[in-house]
Amino acid sequence: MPWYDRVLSIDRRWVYLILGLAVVVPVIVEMHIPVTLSREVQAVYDFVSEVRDGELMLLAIDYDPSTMAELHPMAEAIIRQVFEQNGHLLLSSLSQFGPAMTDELITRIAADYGKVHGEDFVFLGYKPYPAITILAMGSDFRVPFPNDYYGNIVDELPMMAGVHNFGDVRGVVALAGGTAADFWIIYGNAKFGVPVALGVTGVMASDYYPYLQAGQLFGLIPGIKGAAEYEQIADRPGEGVRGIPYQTTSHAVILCLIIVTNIAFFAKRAATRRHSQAISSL
Amino acid sequence: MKKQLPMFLVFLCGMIMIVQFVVPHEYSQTLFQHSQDFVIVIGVLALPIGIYSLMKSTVTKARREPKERLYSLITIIGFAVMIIAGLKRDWFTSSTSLSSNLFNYILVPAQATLFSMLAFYIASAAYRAFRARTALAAVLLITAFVVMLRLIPMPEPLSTWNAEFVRWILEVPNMAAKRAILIGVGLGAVTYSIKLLLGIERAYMGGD
Amino acid sequence: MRLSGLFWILLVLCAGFTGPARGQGASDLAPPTDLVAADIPNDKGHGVQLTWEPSADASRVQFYEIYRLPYRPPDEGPPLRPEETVDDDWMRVGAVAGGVTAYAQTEGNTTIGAENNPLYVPRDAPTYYRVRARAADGTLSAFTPAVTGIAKGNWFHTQRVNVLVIAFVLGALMLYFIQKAKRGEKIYIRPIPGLSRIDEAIGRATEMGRPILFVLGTGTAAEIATLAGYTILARVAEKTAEYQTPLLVPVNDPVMMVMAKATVKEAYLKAGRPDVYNPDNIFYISAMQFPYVAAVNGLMLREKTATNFYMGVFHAESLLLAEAGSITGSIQISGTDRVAQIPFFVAATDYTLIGEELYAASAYLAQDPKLVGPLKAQDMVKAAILMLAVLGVLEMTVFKTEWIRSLITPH
Amino acid sequence: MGETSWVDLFWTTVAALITLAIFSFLYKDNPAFKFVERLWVGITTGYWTMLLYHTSFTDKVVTPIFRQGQWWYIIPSILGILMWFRLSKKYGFLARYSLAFYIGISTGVFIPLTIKASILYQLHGSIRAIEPTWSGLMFVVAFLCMICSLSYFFFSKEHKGLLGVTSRIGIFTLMIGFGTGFGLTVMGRVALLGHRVSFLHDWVQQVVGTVF
Repeated sequence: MPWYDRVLSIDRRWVYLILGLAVVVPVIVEMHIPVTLSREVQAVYDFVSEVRDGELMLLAIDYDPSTMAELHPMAEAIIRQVFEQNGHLLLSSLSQFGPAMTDELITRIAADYGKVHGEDFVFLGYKPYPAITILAMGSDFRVPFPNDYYGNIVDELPMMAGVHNFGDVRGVVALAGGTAADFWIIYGNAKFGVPVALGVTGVMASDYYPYLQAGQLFGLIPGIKGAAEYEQIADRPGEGVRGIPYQTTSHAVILCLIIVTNIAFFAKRAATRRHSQAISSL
Repeated sequence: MKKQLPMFLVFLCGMIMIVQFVVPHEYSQTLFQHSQDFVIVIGVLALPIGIYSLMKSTVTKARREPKERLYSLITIIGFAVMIIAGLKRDWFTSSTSLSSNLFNYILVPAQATLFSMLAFYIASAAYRAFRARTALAAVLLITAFVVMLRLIPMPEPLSTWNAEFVRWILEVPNMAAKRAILIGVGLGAVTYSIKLLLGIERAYMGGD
Repeated sequence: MRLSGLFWILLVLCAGFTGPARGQGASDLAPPTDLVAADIPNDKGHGVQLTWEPSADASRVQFYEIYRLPYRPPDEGPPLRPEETVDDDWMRVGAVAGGVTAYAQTEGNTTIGAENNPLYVPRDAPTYYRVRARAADGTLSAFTPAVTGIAKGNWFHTQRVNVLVIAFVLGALMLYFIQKAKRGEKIYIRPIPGLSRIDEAIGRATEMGRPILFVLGTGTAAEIATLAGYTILARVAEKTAEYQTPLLVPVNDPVMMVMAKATVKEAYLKAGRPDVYNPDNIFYISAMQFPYVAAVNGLMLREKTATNFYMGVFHAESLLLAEAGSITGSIQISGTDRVAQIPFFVAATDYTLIGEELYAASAYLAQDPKLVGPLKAQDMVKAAILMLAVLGVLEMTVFKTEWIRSLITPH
Repeated sequence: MGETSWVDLFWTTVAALITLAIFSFLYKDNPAFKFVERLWVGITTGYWTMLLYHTSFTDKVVTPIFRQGQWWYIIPSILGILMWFRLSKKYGFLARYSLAFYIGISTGVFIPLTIKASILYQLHGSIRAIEPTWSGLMFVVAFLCMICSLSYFFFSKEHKGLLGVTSRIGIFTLMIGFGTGFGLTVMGRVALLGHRVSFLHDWVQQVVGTVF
């Protein structure tokens, strides 16, 4: 078998192994690589910096542990920023696996800043059917969430006095790992006109640029790079910044794989052509 | 008759909800909220059929193949343990209960791991599919290549050029493509929905 | 005695000072005029729109302050009327900058927590408003006379007509072309490669004696793309019934399972082979995306499925399924409306129905006039949309007006 | 490294073993993966059942009917139960009423909202005045690319002549879009993998630290 055929038909497990090494090595050996900043991330940061001294924003934690690696750093940076500015936070979850994770996150960070549930922040909990839940929140948060995640009656929470629907929050930052992002645009922004920014996974990011340009979104944090940017703007290095080195190595590996496969492909094509020319010249 | 009445019901419910969209009155809002609740309730009450189906296929497999018995038993034990561990709402929401341990140490890592395997699959798919066989394939692979390049540190001005170029791709051709797909999908989905309401598409209803 | 006299003098003085501030005495700042309170159109009925003419001293006005009589629930007595109130009864609702001469009050909640909400705007009942001007130095004008606004629940949202028009035109064109097609007029439809391969893929599975897998995605039965998958499932099931090839349909939603069983059973009946139909081949696995995918991946490898169909709503699992499927060397045909997942299906499966093609599939598979007609209608509306877009851009560039754009503005 | 309790270590080890079992599927299908797969299906179904029971079932069935006297919630409850009749041969048709209701409402809500959000919004966003600037030029390019891409989706006309040209440009534009989507995704998937790897790394350190 000529070399190019061997390269083209290589067992996929070799590819897995190469990529695995490209991630494992940088995780164990620590490195630092800076990132470039973008407008859409800055826009989210600017919005969150206005949520201070009792101002209220809705942070929708609509992802679950499967996309946690990309979205958790964003949630952490935003929650810390709001608490530092003494802003108020309303949290909700539209992802089936999200609530336990959100509870862990908010409890941990609130303890760092001495913030109290019900006064400085309220975690409403989870409801299935994201579209319907968002629509119901548009009439009153109490419709889908008569009780919060911990079973308290929402009406009895001091922070919720006079807070009824999207009209009472400065805006929504939705961190979403799935369709919830679309629902925030279609139902939250289009139906109720609440300003929406998204934090999404890298894969989803390219879908939301049209909405950004159409003005349906005021900001966008795309994937782990966006999280790293946010952390850099907020000067709060965390998981986002730490994630960059193995990103670089693994991207490099995939790029090399594409180059190799194409070299082999063209070598094969050239060889086949030579072969057929040789036959036709006979 | 067994089929006509349900088809009429589809049409009626659909028309009511379309009309609801253009009626801003409070009564219409109440109707909307209730209709959505109703859909949720139907969905929730259908769950027992799902559980029945799962258990049936699990038991059938175990009966047929002795090698499957252990695996089937595992599914049933997992299900039963989780039900018992979550019987009370407090157990379900507390962060130290068995229910939350099962969640945090079995469901979460399993999910995150399967998801992370996509990194390997992407590399493998790129290796096998990104070969410039045709002009179209070449465009696909070159775009993907350029977009991935942005994470590779390069000397200036190359990295700025690349960043600007990726931005251009995102805002011009990528956006055009996404917009076209969105409009197309929207139109196709609406046409399909109208066919559903009119009873032209009715595969899901089945026969008598 | 003298002390109390002093007290009275002080009180009068205070009243003299506070008087103008409450808008009772004469003020040199002219009040706004012609206050009108009207129902806000296109709402559910808890909003009043106020407009007024600017004060004669418009240049000095810093704010206009809007006041209203608070809402009183029926069990606490009849609604307040302006004649029987004093200034203290009025509540400030809000203020707008001097240049603005309009204000909208909307409030649909009767209570705040356990308290009554005084700012509630009742439907079909009067709410009283008045407005005054405030200068930068704190001088206040007199109030305008009180006006009544009655918020009404509207029965038609005039700005949403555009949505109705599109739905109606599309529906009407569909019916028209269906009639036309029924009369025997041939409607051309261009080939879609993925669809013409379906029969071939089923045939291959039959030859190899291996089952076919049909995945309806990880959406719910309430999503239209999922339902579009059923049309293709029906066709595939009909073929597998003919060839007696096992068809496995694992689903992730109980409602979807009920529907899939109905679809497949009907297809087997249609093919005249109800005897080969095995309801156990359509089974529920898990409502959750990843355990569902893990189980389907296992299924592919263990059952060695020869052909895999992925039709419906897909999320991150698109590549997980497609890659596992390619390990066993299956032929894979995919289709989804999810923009983010199309690239992976394009890269990792043999044929992909891109977005709208998924919905168009039924017309191709059946060649039934009832299904081909709508496709033509859909194309007509698509052409109209393209025309509107081009005309809209030309209009804005050449005439600097926004008539077309305003027609299609979503509300 | 702080003191780790044995209970913590136990659960973390469970998580690590599950992680490894699933990764082993990359090499080939094996009993460990199959074991985790089946366990996972059982546990999630249990979790999902209890989640729906505590949230939706309590809030939307029990509370309205039995505590708030909103009797009309009995209607969807009956419709939901009718779905069970699909399992019966004789009364299977009853499930159709529930389906009809379910599909009718979802479709009816879907039609206007999709026209609004998918068609009108995108159309509205793509109409603006052409300015004689660089960004104006780019707008024209994007606009034409969009029109060409949409023209690819014409089904009832042969792709020849002008439509042939535009649909060809359109499919190229679509491919650029797909390439972009693919390229942007790598980051997220790798981030997840990095997370899993550092979890395993921490676990090894924890085991070494506790046991020895």
